[in-house]
Amino acid sequence: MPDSDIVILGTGIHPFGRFDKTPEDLGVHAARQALGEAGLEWSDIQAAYLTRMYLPATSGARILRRLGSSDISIVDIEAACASGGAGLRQAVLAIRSGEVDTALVLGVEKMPRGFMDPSMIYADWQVRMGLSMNPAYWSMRARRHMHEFGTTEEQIARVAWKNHRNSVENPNAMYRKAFTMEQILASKPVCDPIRLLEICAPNDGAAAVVVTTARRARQLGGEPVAIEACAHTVARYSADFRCPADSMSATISNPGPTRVTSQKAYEQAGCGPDDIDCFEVQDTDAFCEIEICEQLGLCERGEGGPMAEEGHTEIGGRCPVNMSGGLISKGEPVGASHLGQVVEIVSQLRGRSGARQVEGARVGLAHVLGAGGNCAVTILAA
Amino acid sequence: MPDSDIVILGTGIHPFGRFDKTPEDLGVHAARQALGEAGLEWSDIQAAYLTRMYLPATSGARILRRLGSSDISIVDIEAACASGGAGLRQAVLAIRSGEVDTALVLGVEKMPRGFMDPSMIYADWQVRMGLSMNPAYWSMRARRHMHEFGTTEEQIARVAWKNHRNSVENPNAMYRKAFTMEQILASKPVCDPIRLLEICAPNDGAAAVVVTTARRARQLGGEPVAIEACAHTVARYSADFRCPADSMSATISNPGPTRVTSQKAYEQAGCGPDDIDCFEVQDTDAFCEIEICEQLGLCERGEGGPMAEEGHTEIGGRCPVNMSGGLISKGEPVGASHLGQVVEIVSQLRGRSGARQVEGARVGLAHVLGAGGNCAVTILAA
Amino acid sequence: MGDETAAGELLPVNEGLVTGIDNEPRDVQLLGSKCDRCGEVSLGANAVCLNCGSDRITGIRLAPEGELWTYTVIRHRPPGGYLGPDPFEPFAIGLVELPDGIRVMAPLAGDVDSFEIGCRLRLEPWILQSRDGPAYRAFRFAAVAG
Amino acid sequence: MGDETAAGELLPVNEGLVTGIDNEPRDVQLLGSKCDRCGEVSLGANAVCLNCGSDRITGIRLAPEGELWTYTVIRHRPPGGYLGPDPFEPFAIGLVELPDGIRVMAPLAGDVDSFEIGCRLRLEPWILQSRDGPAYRAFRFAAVAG
Ligand SMILES: [Zn+2]
Ligand SMILES: [Zn+2]
Repeated sequence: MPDSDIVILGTGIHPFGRFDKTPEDLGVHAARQALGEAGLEWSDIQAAYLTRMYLPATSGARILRRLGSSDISIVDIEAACASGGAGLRQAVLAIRSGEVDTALVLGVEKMPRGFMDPSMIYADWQVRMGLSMNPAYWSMRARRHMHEFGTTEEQIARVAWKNHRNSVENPNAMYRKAFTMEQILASKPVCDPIRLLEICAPNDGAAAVVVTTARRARQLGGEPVAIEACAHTVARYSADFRCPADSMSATISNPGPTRVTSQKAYEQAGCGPDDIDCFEVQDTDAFCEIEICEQLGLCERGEGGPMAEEGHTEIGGRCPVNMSGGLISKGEPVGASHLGQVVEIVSQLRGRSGARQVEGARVGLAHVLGAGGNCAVTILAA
Repeated sequence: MPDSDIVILGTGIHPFGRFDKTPEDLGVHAARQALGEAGLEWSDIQAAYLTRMYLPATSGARILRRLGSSDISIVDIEAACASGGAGLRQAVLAIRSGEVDTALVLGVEKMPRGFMDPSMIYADWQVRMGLSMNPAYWSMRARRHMHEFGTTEEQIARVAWKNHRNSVENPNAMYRKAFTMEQILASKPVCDPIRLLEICAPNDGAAAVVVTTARRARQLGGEPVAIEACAHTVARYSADFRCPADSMSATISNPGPTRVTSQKAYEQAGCGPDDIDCFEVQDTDAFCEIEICEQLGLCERGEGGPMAEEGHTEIGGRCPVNMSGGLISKGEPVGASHLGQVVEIVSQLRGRSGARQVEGARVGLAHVLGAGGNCAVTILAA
Repeated sequence: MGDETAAGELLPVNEGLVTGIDNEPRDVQLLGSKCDRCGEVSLGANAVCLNCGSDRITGIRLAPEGELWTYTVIRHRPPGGYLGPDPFEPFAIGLVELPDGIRVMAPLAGDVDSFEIGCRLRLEPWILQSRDGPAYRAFRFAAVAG
Repeated sequence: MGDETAAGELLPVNEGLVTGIDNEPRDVQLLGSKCDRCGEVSLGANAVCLNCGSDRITGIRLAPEGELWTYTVIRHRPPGGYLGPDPFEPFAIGLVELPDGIRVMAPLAGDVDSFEIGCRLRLEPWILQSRDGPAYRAFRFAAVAG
């Protein structure tokens, strides 16, 4: 690991789920665990980033002051579902600039129960006309993919089957129950063709990483994992019709945010999808994972369905995806979700993932994608 | 200007005030102006930061997509009243890291009318007991300062007199009316000893800067101003009792956030307060400017009152403060206010401030301070 | 529902999005914006082009007929102030590709099982009555007869 | 006001902040937390020390008497759910330094012009009756008689 490398030295996570706890409780739990794993004190941290979407202003300072007195910069970072990636990127850039040696990135979310208030992201007229259901947008993407490429409901269900099965071994997941293909295909459609057992739920959780230089990591000992790339982009015009879109161009076809962001990350890391041993990706719904696998370059366009069906994305397959169980089983505490993926990848690269371990994993990728076409991709290497 | 320097090449501002305009309108106005002044297109920007406190999630992407299609990273940054400084700092670090060459930092705010909903920052019990008035916290600081150092109500009023007078020449201020000392001292107390004409109001506004390297600025021409320092900190334990504090330590006396942050900035810039020709500081209330002058090192502790009274902080004085009229006359659109200060300092250092110009200004400092002890200090040099 | 709506109480569901004859609930057209620089068309009256950033924009009216590009069925009542039928009935929504070069998201009138990608659809008015407030001139698409 | 409050309806204004005898509105004490590691005292029952970050904390009761460190007068009705006198009366608030080593922010009972820094103050109960809900056991400080 060259001196110039930037590494993750410690990770922490508060299980994702629904808890009668404050954001402070969740955040302090994850932050302490990350500091402990790094063998550092809070006073060793020179800059901190709190990533969140639903928590109120100055959550970072409010949560982190519980670790004790400090007068560093603590900033809240928000980029919708990609908040964690955007925050991690700021930490990497701060360290690379030389001004900061060691930083903490903490993602915390405590989501409102049930359906989100649609007025937060949708215009009034969209709400009045019934166009304010997030899963509808995902489902329309699935329907189009089925039409263009022959993707089947069984292939989509197979993704949910895999992720639910993987979650059984993940103590940090909200749901840890395997379902049969029949159970998944018999679960109620939410927005056709996507079913209840194929979508993720918003929930609560926290995840944290301590980021530092390879040089400092060597001094400290421990098990550093290198950050080979950390990219964040917002989708180009009409390249994404995730909520709250009201239309899309029929004439201009820009590459989607996952393709653009992963290309940036591959360039930064000097590698391609074939060099990567395991993936955590944004399975807001089961179809979404299929499309993302294509856009990450794990297969050709339109081949995501067959790839899932043939088991290539299972643990033990050619390119394991969502070993943690994915958002479908973990739930999505928005500001914490990317850092939760990073925690999983770090665990995989350290060979500490027990029953869900990808054998010999040396390089891993984490991917999030959400409102406004916000996308982040992080590539890590042992 | 060494190649390694980071500079502001363009600035833009939408006047601060109350407008029947959307955040998109305000933000696009300021961003276009900054790009125009820098001689750049939106497509030249490689990373963008939107600083805000009250605007909703993903405001950055929503506002900036109006400049045209782009797939860069756009991130929302929040650090209470210091949001603009925190965002500018991220841009500086991103450029210094080498990954980004040119960035846009845009601060936009559209504040709720009248008193803010206190439940946003105060605990229920504080609201029930009447402890949820921001000016009360400022006033208690003033009262203590008067007790310890003999600061007078006239000295405090003198700050308001100066700032209102300065604002007459600033077309971007909300209030542009000079008041006599008698009028100020006769205005109603809001929380004794602070009066109505001595406090700032929340409002709407936007300000933007284009940040790039000295090397690129030379290629482009224009009037670059160097960013000598940009520091952000959150106050140490009990070093600040700004809202929403419920108590403070009587045993531990840490230096206040303005002192800590300005020391960091002076170190970065390799200069001290005596080397600085003009200042824009957080005059949330008129007393606050007095205390900040002391903590920035413009005078000894306790000498802020006499310094104001003797006219040293006026334009033409020994260290001019708030040439723009300060927040007292401009109002405080929280996420935009630090960048508004930076716009003023850049204008001063370019010698383009007309009737409010500080003659021969070569180095200037901008300072914000707010909830949770969030403080940012930026030092610029022509 | 049109009869319950006195003249002057029928508001566009959003300013700059739909137009129609004031007293004629059955009249509806979708407004659009065409960029003078790049030619890109967007939904509603917009001040800037989201493709190229230009503010030289010409207001247009979008074609009333197009093809279904994709769709889904909403099986549960949307949260918030949805003004469709009460009690709730599942309904389809889709992206309808218009010859103007835009795909517009809209509710689809008719049997939720009657749609397929590529089918021809035509704009129709959808009057939404709020509980205690105004009626809105909204829109949806329905299968072209024959 | 105490008489209007049946037993069981008098709630602490915040959990872990004040205590008192259930049926005795006149009984009030402030709760605090003392850090076992650095000795710093904070207001209310806290899980961690904001000075040193330790979670080894001992719950204490704060001294009822102290000195005024600074104060101000609230001249306008605070926004939101303020439960003080209606119609509004201006009142003072201040930071009261207690011998425990902490300055506590609190309303001050009495004439708004009667305070000066350094004056002796003593904790007293302040019962706040919400319009349709419970009464709260809150607190304020008042001048020590004599
Ligand atoms: Zn255009
Ligand atoms: Zn302690």
